[in-house]
Amino acid sequence: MSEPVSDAASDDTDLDAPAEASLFEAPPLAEQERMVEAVLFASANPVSVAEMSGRMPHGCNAKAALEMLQKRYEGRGVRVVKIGEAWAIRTAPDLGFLMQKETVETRKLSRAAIETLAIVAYHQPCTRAEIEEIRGVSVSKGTIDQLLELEWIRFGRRRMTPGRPVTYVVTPSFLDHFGLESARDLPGVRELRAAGLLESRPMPGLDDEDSEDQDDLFEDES
Amino acid sequence: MSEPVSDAASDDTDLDAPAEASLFEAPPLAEQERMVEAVLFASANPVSVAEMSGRMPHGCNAKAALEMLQKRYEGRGVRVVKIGEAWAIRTAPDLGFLMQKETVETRKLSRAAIETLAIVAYHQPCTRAEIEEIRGVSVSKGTIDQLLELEWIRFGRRRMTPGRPVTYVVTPSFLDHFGLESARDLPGVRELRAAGLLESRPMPGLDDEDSEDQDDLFEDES
Amino acid sequence: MADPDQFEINDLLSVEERLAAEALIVDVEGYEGPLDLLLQLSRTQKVDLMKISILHLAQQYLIFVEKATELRIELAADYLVMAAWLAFLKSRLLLPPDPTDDGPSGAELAAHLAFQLQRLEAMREAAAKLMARDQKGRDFFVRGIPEEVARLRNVTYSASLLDLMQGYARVRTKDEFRPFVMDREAILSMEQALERLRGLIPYAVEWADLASYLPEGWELDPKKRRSATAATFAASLELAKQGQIEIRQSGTFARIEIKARTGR
Repeated sequence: MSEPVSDAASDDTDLDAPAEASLFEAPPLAEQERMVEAVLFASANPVSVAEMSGRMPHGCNAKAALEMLQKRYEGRGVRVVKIGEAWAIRTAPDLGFLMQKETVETRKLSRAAIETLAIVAYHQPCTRAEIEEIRGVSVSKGTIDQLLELEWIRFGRRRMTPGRPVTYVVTPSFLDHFGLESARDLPGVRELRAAGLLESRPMPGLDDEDSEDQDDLFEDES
Repeated sequence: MSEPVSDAASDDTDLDAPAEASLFEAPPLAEQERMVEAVLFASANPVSVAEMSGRMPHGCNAKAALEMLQKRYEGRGVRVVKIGEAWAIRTAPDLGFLMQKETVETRKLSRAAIETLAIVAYHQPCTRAEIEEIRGVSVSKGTIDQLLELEWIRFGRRRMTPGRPVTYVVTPSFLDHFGLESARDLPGVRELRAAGLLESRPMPGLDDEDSEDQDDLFEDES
Repeated sequence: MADPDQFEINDLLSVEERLAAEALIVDVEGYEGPLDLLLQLSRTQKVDLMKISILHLAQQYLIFVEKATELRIELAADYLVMAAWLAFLKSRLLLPPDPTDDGPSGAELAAHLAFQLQRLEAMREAAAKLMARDQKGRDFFVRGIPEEVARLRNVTYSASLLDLMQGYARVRTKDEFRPFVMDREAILSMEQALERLRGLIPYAVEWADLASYLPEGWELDPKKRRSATAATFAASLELAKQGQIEIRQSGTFARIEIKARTGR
């Protein structure tokens, strides 16, 4: 067993030894780029790096090939975009005017739904009570349901506070819809955080006992 | 209809008439190429030159742009292909293997299938009626088909009896799977009994002896 | 709620503001609750929300509620709750702080309200910016002719020689034989199990669950199964000790598997 078998050794030696050392030779990177190109073109939904690797021959470096492909398509009519941990091809936004035919008439979202979506996106994970506190009005179940149905928000972990309320977070398809790589890329998120506007601040002593309780719980949680 | 309408004619005239002659200057050809790229990508159907022209700004030469795009994609992971009079983007044929995913599932053979297989193995050549007689229940066509499909049994000669029923025999790949040289290597009934797989019913009178034996054994053991 | 300061407040308001307040009353339906209304009112101050006068805002709100009452517009309870709270806030802000009161100061409460308004405003702007982004299906598009991945499912069926033999035995015992059954009690002795297992070993060329070696007819009745399992397990330990079989178990409570020790 001291003699490494060629198969097991290939992973280690790939970096220094030439590809010929490997039992199964990985295709050249240019060929790998063709492969990720074909797979991305074929799929309407983003394809994760893991899934891509799973579909490519053994020894391929999907991530490197994807990055190469992204460069190649810069400035073209379609773009290679990263959405969370997944990749997709989308048409360049400046050419949207050509696509009237493809435009899907989306249900118009109510103001309440749009604001709720924004609050979840910027404050996630976020409970219904927190959404209501920020908006100053109660949030109807229909609004949340609509966003869940659109698959723009989903349930996150329960908050470890009394009642263990559910939280909401945004989904990869939210990111895909708004062309965001991650929630960190939301417009103005850094400025809002710096201004302290993404904090949850309890009302100073409207009800002393309550707020004390809450402080305790917050401490427990952390 | 004999008089071509200006719109339809544009395809022909664009080639000779310079773009400057048009009231609205057509975008540069590179830009037109981006446009056809985006449209071909997003369209749910192959797009004809006429349709493409109709969607592009006035003065564009869809055909030239499509041909340019086709050249650009030569040797790439996807190709621009002409299907009849329409154009589309398609996966390069050599990468078709990426569009399928093979999963291998191992399932246990059903009890009915095992019993049927066993009967064929021990009694070959064996008709369906005989299998049913031995099992005491009818054998579904699905069970036989499954064993045929697995290539563990195959049709033997027809039996020279009324109705000339087909018989089944086991195949070399059955022997291979079960590690047998020939069907004669299957343990015989006597061996099965010796192996404890077949136990004859103890005679009613022997019950006492048996239990004595057993007591002895227990004593031996302790 | 009869406010002695009311005239004074009215005097503080410009004509423009009063008109705005009246317009608001007509539109009361258009507001999404007190906080939304406060945000709209604060806009009439035409200053940055950071510099807003909460005292002034509280006055504007109270006037709004007052007018609504005059016009017999029914206000939802939360508007009235906010009015009461703002009246309280106003008194805190106007009166010198009471040293015996250890509640939050008027300034703290005002700061919190200002924070809430700023936060709501910020979220509205963020929502507008979000919706102004390029959107899928409107500005950019996905593949029109997706090629779904064809999943080829290859099912391989497995059966071992032991399965086959047991299957045949099962069939054959229906007439000539019947499964071995201890008629007296649901107890299988270890010796019996040992006997049984010894006979089976030559066929145990592959790893197989110990449970599959239980005698026919012993698997269904829980009592019998327990006894047969214990006896077969003890017998397998004995055979392992004798070097005839190998035993393995991948973890606690995992299946116990045995196979003949191959001398080959």
